[in-house]
Amino acid sequence: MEQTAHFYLGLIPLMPLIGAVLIGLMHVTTCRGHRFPDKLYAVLACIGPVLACIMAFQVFTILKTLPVEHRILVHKVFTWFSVGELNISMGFMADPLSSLMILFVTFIGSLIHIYSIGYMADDKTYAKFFGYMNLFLGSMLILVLGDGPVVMFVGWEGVGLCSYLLISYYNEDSSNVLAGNKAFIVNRIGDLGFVLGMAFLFWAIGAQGFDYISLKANAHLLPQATAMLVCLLLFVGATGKSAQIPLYVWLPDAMAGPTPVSALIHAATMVTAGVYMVARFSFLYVTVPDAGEIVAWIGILTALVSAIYGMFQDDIKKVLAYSTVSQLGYMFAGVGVAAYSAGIFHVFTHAFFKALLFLGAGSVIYAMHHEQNIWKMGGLKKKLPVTYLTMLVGALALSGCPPFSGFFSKDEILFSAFASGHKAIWAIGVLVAGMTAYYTFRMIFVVFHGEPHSKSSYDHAHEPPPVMTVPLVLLAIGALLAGFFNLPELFGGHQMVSSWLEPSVLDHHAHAEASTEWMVMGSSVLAFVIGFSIAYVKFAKGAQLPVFTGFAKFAYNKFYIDELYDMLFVQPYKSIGAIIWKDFDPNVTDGPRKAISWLYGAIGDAFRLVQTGYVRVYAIYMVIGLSLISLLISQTLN
Amino acid sequence: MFEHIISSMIFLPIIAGLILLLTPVTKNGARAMALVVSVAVLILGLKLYTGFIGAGGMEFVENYVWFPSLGINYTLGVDGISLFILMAGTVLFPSIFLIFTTKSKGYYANLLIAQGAMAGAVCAGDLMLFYIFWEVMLLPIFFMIGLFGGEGKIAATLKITLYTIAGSLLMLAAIFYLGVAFHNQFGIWSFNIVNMAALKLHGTVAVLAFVGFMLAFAIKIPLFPFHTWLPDAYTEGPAAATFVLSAIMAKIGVYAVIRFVIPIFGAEFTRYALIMAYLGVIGMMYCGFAAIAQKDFKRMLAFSSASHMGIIALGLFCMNIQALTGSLFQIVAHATSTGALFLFAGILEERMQTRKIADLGGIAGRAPVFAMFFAIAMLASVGLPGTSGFIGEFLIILGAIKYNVAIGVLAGTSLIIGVCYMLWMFQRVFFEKSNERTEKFRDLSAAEVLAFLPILVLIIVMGIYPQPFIKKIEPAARIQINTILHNMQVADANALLQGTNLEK
Amino acid sequence: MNHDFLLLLPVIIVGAGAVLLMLRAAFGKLALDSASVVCMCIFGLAFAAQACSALAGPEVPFKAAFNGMLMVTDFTRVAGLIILGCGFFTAMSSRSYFKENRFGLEEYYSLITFAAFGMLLLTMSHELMTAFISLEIMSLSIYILVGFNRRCVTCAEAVLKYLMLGAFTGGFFAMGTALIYGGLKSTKFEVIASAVATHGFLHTPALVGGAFFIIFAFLFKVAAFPFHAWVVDVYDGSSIPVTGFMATALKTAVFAIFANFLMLDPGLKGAWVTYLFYISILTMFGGNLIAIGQGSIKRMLAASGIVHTGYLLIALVAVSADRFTGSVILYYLAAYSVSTLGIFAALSYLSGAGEVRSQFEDFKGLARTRPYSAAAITIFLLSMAGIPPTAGFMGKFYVITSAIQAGQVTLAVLGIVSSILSMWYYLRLIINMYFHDAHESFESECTVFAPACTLILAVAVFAISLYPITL
Amino acid sequence: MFAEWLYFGLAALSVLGAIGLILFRHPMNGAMSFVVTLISLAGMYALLSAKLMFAVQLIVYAGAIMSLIVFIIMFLNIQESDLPEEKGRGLYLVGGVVVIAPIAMFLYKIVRTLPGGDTAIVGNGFGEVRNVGMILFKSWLLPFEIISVLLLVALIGAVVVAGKREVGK
Amino acid sequence: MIINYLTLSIILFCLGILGVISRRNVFTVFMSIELMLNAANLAFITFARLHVSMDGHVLAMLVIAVAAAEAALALAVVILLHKHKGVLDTNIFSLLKG
Repeated sequence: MEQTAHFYLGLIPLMPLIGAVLIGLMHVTTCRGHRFPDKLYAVLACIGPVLACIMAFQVFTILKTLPVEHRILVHKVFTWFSVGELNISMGFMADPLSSLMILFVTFIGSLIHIYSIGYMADDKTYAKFFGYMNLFLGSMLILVLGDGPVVMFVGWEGVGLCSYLLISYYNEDSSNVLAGNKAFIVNRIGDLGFVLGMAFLFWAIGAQGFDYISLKANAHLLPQATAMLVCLLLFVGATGKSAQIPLYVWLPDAMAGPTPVSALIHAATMVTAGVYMVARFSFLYVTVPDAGEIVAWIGILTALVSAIYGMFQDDIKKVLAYSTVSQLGYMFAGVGVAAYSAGIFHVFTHAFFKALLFLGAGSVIYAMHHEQNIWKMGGLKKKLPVTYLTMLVGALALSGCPPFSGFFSKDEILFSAFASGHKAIWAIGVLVAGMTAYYTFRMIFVVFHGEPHSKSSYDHAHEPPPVMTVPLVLLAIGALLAGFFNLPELFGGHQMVSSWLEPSVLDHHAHAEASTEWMVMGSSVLAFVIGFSIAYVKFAKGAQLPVFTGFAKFAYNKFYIDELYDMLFVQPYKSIGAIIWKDFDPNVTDGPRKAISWLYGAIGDAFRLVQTGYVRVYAIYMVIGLSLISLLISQTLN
Repeated sequence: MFEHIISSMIFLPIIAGLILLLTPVTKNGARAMALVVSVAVLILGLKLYTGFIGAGGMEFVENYVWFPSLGINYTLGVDGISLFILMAGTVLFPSIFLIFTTKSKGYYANLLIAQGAMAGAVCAGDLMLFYIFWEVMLLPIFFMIGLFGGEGKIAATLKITLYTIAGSLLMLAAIFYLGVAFHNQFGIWSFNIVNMAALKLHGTVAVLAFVGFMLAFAIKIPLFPFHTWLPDAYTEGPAAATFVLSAIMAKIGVYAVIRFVIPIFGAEFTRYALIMAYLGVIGMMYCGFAAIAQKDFKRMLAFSSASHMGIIALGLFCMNIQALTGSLFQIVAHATSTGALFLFAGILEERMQTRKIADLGGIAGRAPVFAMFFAIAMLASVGLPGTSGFIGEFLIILGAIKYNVAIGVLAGTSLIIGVCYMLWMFQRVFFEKSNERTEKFRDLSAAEVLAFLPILVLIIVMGIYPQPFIKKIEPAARIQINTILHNMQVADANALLQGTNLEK
Repeated sequence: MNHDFLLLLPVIIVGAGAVLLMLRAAFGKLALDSASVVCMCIFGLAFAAQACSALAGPEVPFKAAFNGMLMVTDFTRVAGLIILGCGFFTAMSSRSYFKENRFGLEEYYSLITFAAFGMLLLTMSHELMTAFISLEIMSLSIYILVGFNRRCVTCAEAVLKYLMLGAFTGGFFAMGTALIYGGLKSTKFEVIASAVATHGFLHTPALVGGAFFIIFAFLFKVAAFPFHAWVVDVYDGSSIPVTGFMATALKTAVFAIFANFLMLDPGLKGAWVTYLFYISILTMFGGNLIAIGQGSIKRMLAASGIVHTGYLLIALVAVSADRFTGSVILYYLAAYSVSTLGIFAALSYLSGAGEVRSQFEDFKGLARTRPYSAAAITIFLLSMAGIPPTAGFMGKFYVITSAIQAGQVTLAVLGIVSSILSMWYYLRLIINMYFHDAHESFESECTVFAPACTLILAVAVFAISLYPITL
Repeated sequence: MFAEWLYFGLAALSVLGAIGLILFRHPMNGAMSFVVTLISLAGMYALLSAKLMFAVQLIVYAGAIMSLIVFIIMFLNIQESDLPEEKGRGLYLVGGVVVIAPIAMFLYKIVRTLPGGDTAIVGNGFGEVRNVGMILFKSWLLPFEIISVLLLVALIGAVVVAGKREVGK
Repeated sequence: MIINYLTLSIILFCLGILGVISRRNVFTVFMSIELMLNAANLAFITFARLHVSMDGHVLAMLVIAVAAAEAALALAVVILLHKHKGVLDTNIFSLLKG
C-alpha cells in the first residue's frame, strides 16, 4: 500500500510534465509543417492532469488509512546535489497538507484543462498553450510535493516561469509581454527573499538535512533572531508569489493571459503557493509570533487595499483579480494568526469558487468575443443562463454568504483573528467582507442584469459549448459544498479539514465561547448583507459607466502605486543602467586605461621631437649623459 | 594515442589548424576538416571523461622533462577542476563548426588553434607550459576579431589584446619570481604547480606576485573594474570568437585562480579574498545594470556574461566548499548557456544583418524552434531551477551568505538583475510584431538544430541531475578548500602568536 | 699552436674570404649574384668551422694566442656562430634585395665579410687596442655599407651621422685605453682582472676613468640611452639588409666584448651595476617611447632594437661575474637576431624598388596577397614582443629569471612593464597586415633567396625556442 | 728648466691651435691652426723621449693626414657662402663648456692621483725605432696585422663611397 | 711634471669634444675628433714616459693608423655629402628625424 503511494508520489508531478514535453516536442517538430490535429493535443493535454488527479486521490486515501502520527510518505527519487554538508535530494513528500493541496490542484487543474479545450479552440498555437499548462501543473505539483525547500523552490520558480509564458501568451501585443515580464520580475524579487531565507536557514540548522522533516526536528535549535529573519525572508517570497503588499502589482496585469490561465494560475493554484509555504513552515512561524503578526497585518492590509481597488474596476477580470488578491490577504491573515488550517481551508474553498468565477468570466468573454469591460455588457442573464447561475454561486461563495463555502472558510479566519486577540485585524476583515460583497455583486449585476450596453455584442452572445459549461457546473457544486468539509462544531460539524491537517501544521487553537463565535459570524453576515444591498440598490436596475472623482478616481487608478513603483524602482534602474553605460563605464571605469593610452601616445609624440635629426644634438645628448655619469663617478672616487 | 590522450586533445586541433593555415584548402574542406577534428577530440574527451575517477588528484598525467636546466617540464593532467572546463570546450566546439558555414578557412583554423591552446592551458601542470598556452590562446582570438569582426574591430582587437597581454605579462613576472624563489628555497629549478605549493612566500614581494597573478586572471575573467575590454571585444568579434571568449576563455581565468592562486598564494588569497569577493559582486551588479541600457543585443549579452562572471568569481573568494563547487559547476553551466546565447546572437546577426534590438521583433512567430532554444539558454542563464544555471548560482549564493552576509545578499540580487534585461531583450527580439526584416527570418536548419541539441540537453541534464557532475568536481574543490582552511589556521595561529608576544 | 690555429680558423676563413672577394671584385671577375653565393659559402664554411670548434673543440676552452691578445671561450664561440649566421642570412637576403635596388656592387659582400671578420676578432679580443682596432674594422665596414647607395641622400646622411658619432666615440675609447694604460701599465684584460682582483676597482682611478670611457663606447655601439639617438636615423637611412646585419651581428659582437670586459672581475662589474641598472631602465623605456610614435617600420625596429639593448643590459646586470658563461646573453642575442634578421629579410623583398614601402600603412593588407610572408613577419614580431612559444619569449624568460635570481626584482618588473609598452607597435604592423584590405599587390621580382631566408628564420624562431637547450 | 719652458710654450701653442680649430669659421683656417697643435704635440713627444713618435707625428699626422684634409678642403673649393651660418655658436660654446666641465673635472681628478714622475730624457734607446719596432713585432703583432685590414677596409670605403665608378652595371 | 702633460691632454681632449658639439661644419667636426685622438696619443706617450715602457708608443702609433683610416673614410664621406648638397653643414642633413 505504502509502496504504491511512493510510486505515485514520483509519478504525480511527472504525469503533466511528460505531457508537457511530449506536446512541446510534437509542437516544435511540426510547427513548420503539417500540424497534428488539435483533438490529439486536447486528449494528450488532459491525460496527464486527470491521471495525476486520480493518483492524488489514491495517495490521499492511502494516507487516510494510516494512523495519524504516521501520515507522512517520503519518496526520495535521487540525490539532486550534494556538496559538503549540503545534501539535497529530489524527494517528494505526502503529508496531510500536501495531499490535500494536490487533491484540489489536480482536480481543478483537470477541470480547467477540459474547459480550455473549448475556450482555446480557435487558437493558432493550441499545442503550445497546453504544453505550458501541463508544464505549469507539473511545476505546481513539484512545489507542493517537494520534500524540502529547495525542491519546493524548483516548483516555485517553475510556476513563475509558466505564469510568465502564459501571461505573455498573446505575445504580439507588447502590453501582454510587459505584463508577463512584470510578473516574472516581481516574482523574482520575492524569490530572492526565498533563496536568502533558505540560505540562512541552511546555515543555521540545515547541515543535518535540508528537508522538512529534519528541519522540523531541528527547528528548536534555531536562535530567535535567525528564525525571525528566516520567517520574514520566506514571507517576502510568499508576498511575491501570492501577490501581497508590496509585491501584489503583478497580479492584476497578469490578467493579460488567456482566461483559463487566470483561473488556474492566478486564482486557484499558483498564487496560493505563498500561503502553502507559510503553512509548510509553520514550525518556524510558531516559534516567532512576531513574524506571524507581520504576516497577518500585511495580509489584512492587502485584503483591504485590493478590495478598495476592486470596487472601482471596469474590467471583469480585473475585478476578479483584485478579489483574488483580497482573498489571499485573508489567507495570510489566517496563517499569520497561526490559524494555518483556516488559511489552508480558505485556499481550498477559494480554489473552487475563484476558478469558477474566472471560468465563468471566461465564458462571458468568450461569448462577448473577447470583450472584458463590464460596462459594455449587461443583461446577459438571459443569453447565458448556465454561466449566470454558476457565477452567482461563485459570487455568493466569494462574498461569504452562508452556507456557501466561502462563508465557512472566511469566518474561520475571522474567528481565529478575533479569538487570538487580533481585534483590529478582525474588524478590518469584516469591513473587507462587506466590500467584497459589494464589488462582487456590482460585477454580477452590471454584467448579467439591466439592459445590454452594447447591442451588437449582446446579439451575438451565446452560451458556450458543454466542454466549457460542464466544468463550470462541477465547480459550482464544489463552491457550494466545499465549506461543509470543515463545518465548525458550532453547526455540529467535525472540522474535518482542520483535524486532517493537524499533523502537518502547528495550529494555534483559539478557544472562545459560543456567544463570541455567534457574534463574529453574525457580524460577517451583516457585512455581507450591507455590501450586497448597496450593490443591489446601485446596480441591479442597470447603471452607466460612472465618472470617477476624488477618492474614487484615486482608487480607480490603484492609488498610483504602479506609477510610484515605476518612479521609484524602474526608472532609477534604467537610468542607473544608462548612466553606467554612457558615462560611468567609458569615463570612470575605463578612465585610467584611457588616460594611460592617451599618455602613451602623447609621450610617444614627445619623443619624436627629441629625435631632432641634427647629429650635433645627438652628440650633445651623449656628452650630457657622459658628464652626468662622470659627476656621479667622481663622487665614488677618493 | 590513448596513453597521450591529453596531448592528443591539445595538439590534434593545433596541428590541424596549422595545416589549414599552411595549405590551400577550400572553405568547405576546411570546415569539414575542422568538424572531423573537433569530433575526434570530442571522442577522446568522452573517453577521458569516462575514464576519470574523480578522487581529487591529477589523472591522465603526462610528464616529460623539457628544459632540464630550468626545471621546466612538459606536464599535463586533469583533475576535477580542469576536467569540466576541458570538457565544456570539447563538447561545444563541434557545434561551432556545424553552425557557421560561410567563413573562410582562417576562421576554422583559428578556432582549432584556440581549442587546442585552451585545452593546453587547462591541463598544464607546469607554470611555464601553462603560460605558453595561456598566451597562445589569445592569438587566434586576436586574429578572429581582427579579421572577421564588425566595424570597430581594430579598436576592439587592440583593446582586448593589449589589456590581456598587459595582465599576463605581469603574471609572467610573477611566474619568474616564483621559479627563482623556488630555486632559492629548495636549490632546484621547478615550475611544477604541485611543487610550487610547497613554497613559503611572505612579504611585499609575495603580495606583488599575488597581484601579478590576480591581475592577469581578473582581466581574463573579467573582474570589475577590468572588464572594459569585454563589451567591445564581445560585440565586435565574430560569433565564434565571442563564443570562445565567453564560454571557455573567461572560465580559464577562473580556473587559473583556483589552480594557481589558491595553492601558491594561500595566505594572500585569504587576506584579500573579501576585496575580491566585493569586486565580483559589484561587477555582477554593475554589468547587470549596464546591460539594461544596451541597444545592441550582442553587447547586452556581453554585459550579461560579464555580470555572470562576477558571480562565478565571487564563488571563488567565499572560501567554502559550496561556493567553490558552485563556481566550478557554474563555469560549465555558464559556458553552455552563454555560449549558446552568443551562438544564437551570431546566427541572428548573420541572418538579420543587424545587432540592434530595435530592428528586430516577432521572431518567435517566424522561428519557433529558434525562439524555444534561445529561451532555454536564456532561462539557464538567469538561473531557473531545472536548468544548469540554478545549481551553481544557488550554491554560490549559499556559500556567499556563509562567508559574508552583505555579499551574499548582494549576490542574491543577481536573481533579479539578470532577469530584467533578459526578459526585456527577449520581448523586443522574439515577441511583439514582426517587421519586414524579421519577416524573412529563417528558422534553424537541421544541422543547426543538431549542433545546438547537445548544448541544450546538457543544460537540462545538468539542471535536473547534476550530482554526477558535482561528484567529480567536489573532491578537487575540497582539496582546495582544505588548503585555504589550513592557511587560515596558520594565519590565525600566527596572529595569536604575535598577540601573545605583544602581551608579554 | 695547432689548437690556436683551429680556434682561429673561422676568423681566418672569413678574413681570407673577404680579401678574396675584394680582389675578385677589384678585377671585375665576379658577377654580383655569384659574389653573394661566394659570400654565403664563406660564412657557411666559417660557421661550420666554428660549430666544429664549439661542439668538438679542444677540451680546454681557454686558449691564449698572440701574446694573450685573443681568447677563445665557449662564449666567444657561440657569439661567433651567431655573427656568422647573421652574415650568412644577410648575404642571402641581400641577393634578393639587389634585384630590385640596383646599386649593388661586388664590394658589398666583401665589406660584409670584412665586418664579420672585425666582429669575430672583437668577440675574442682580450686586449684593449686589439679590441679598438677590431671595433674599427667592424665599424668602418659598416659605415661604408650604410653609405653604400651613393645616390641616396638619406644614406649619405646616415653615414655622416654614424661615422661622426662613431669616430667621436672612438676618441673616447682611445682615451680610455690610454687611461688604463696609464694606470696599469698594460692594456691586457688579464692585467686588468688581476689588478681589480688584488686592489679592488676603485683603487686605481685611472682604471675607473678608462673603464668608463670604454664602457661608454660599448654603450654607444649598442645604442643604450642616452647614447641611442643615432640608431634610429642610421637604421632608417641604410639599406634593409645592412640594417638587419647592423642590428644583429654588430650588437652580438659588441655585447660579447662588453660582457667579456665587464665580467673580468666581480669587482669591476659590481662598480658598474648601479649605472647599468639605471641605463638599462632608461634604455628600455626610452626605446619604447621612441618606437611608439614611429610611422616607419625600419625606425620602429631601430627603436625596438634600443629596447632589446635594454633587456640585454638587464642580463648584463644580472649575470654573475663569478661563473660567467654568458649563456643568457647569447640566447637572447640569438633569439633577437633570428627574429630581426627574419623581418629584415622579409622587408628586403617586400619593400619594393627603392624601398618605397617603408611605412606601416604601406603594408596594409599584406596578408591578403602574400599570406606566407605576412605570417612569417607576424612570427618575427611576436618573437620580438616575447609571446610564447617563440624564441623571443624564451630569451626574455632567461633574462628576467636571471634578473630575479640576482635580486634585481625591480629590473625584472620594469622589464616586463616595458614589454607591455612595446606590444602596441608590434601589434600595429600585424594589424596593418591582416586587418586591412590590400591596396597593392606587393609583387616583386625577387629571387627565391630572401623568401627562403625568411622561411628558415621563421622555423628557427620556433626551433631554438622549443628545442630544449641546456644553458 | 729649458724643457719646462719649452713645455709651456708648446702647450700654449697647442691649446691656442686647438682653440683656433674650434673657433675659426672657415675650415681651412681651422686646419692650419690644427697643424700648429699637431706640430706642438710632436714637440711634446720629443720632450717625452718618444723619438720615433716625434717623427711619426710630424710625418704621418701633420704631414700626410693633414695634407690630405687640406687637399680635400681645397678640392671642394669651399666658399664663404658654402659655410653654415652657425648663429648661436657662442651659446653652444658656453653651453658646451658647462656640459663638458664635469668630464674635465673627472679626468683631472684621475690624473691627479697618478704618481708623478720626472720627464727627463730617457736614454738607452728609449723610444727609438729599433726598440719600438721590436716591441711592435714581438708583443703587438696581432694589432699591427689587423691594422692592415682596417686600412684595407678604409681603402675600399674611399673607393666605394667617393669613387667615380657608376653603379648598377 | 707628468701631470702637466696629462692636463694638457685633458684640455685638448675637452676642446675636441667642444668642437664636436658646438660646430656644424663637417670638416671642423672631423678635425675636432682628430684632436681628441691626438690628446689620447699625448696621454699614451706621457704614460709611456711615466712607466718607461714603449708599449705606449706602439699604442699611439696604432691610434694614428686608426685615425688615418678614419680620416680617409671621413673625407670620402665629406666628398659624398658635398656631391649631394654642395654644403658642409651637418644641420642640412636632417632628413631623417622624428
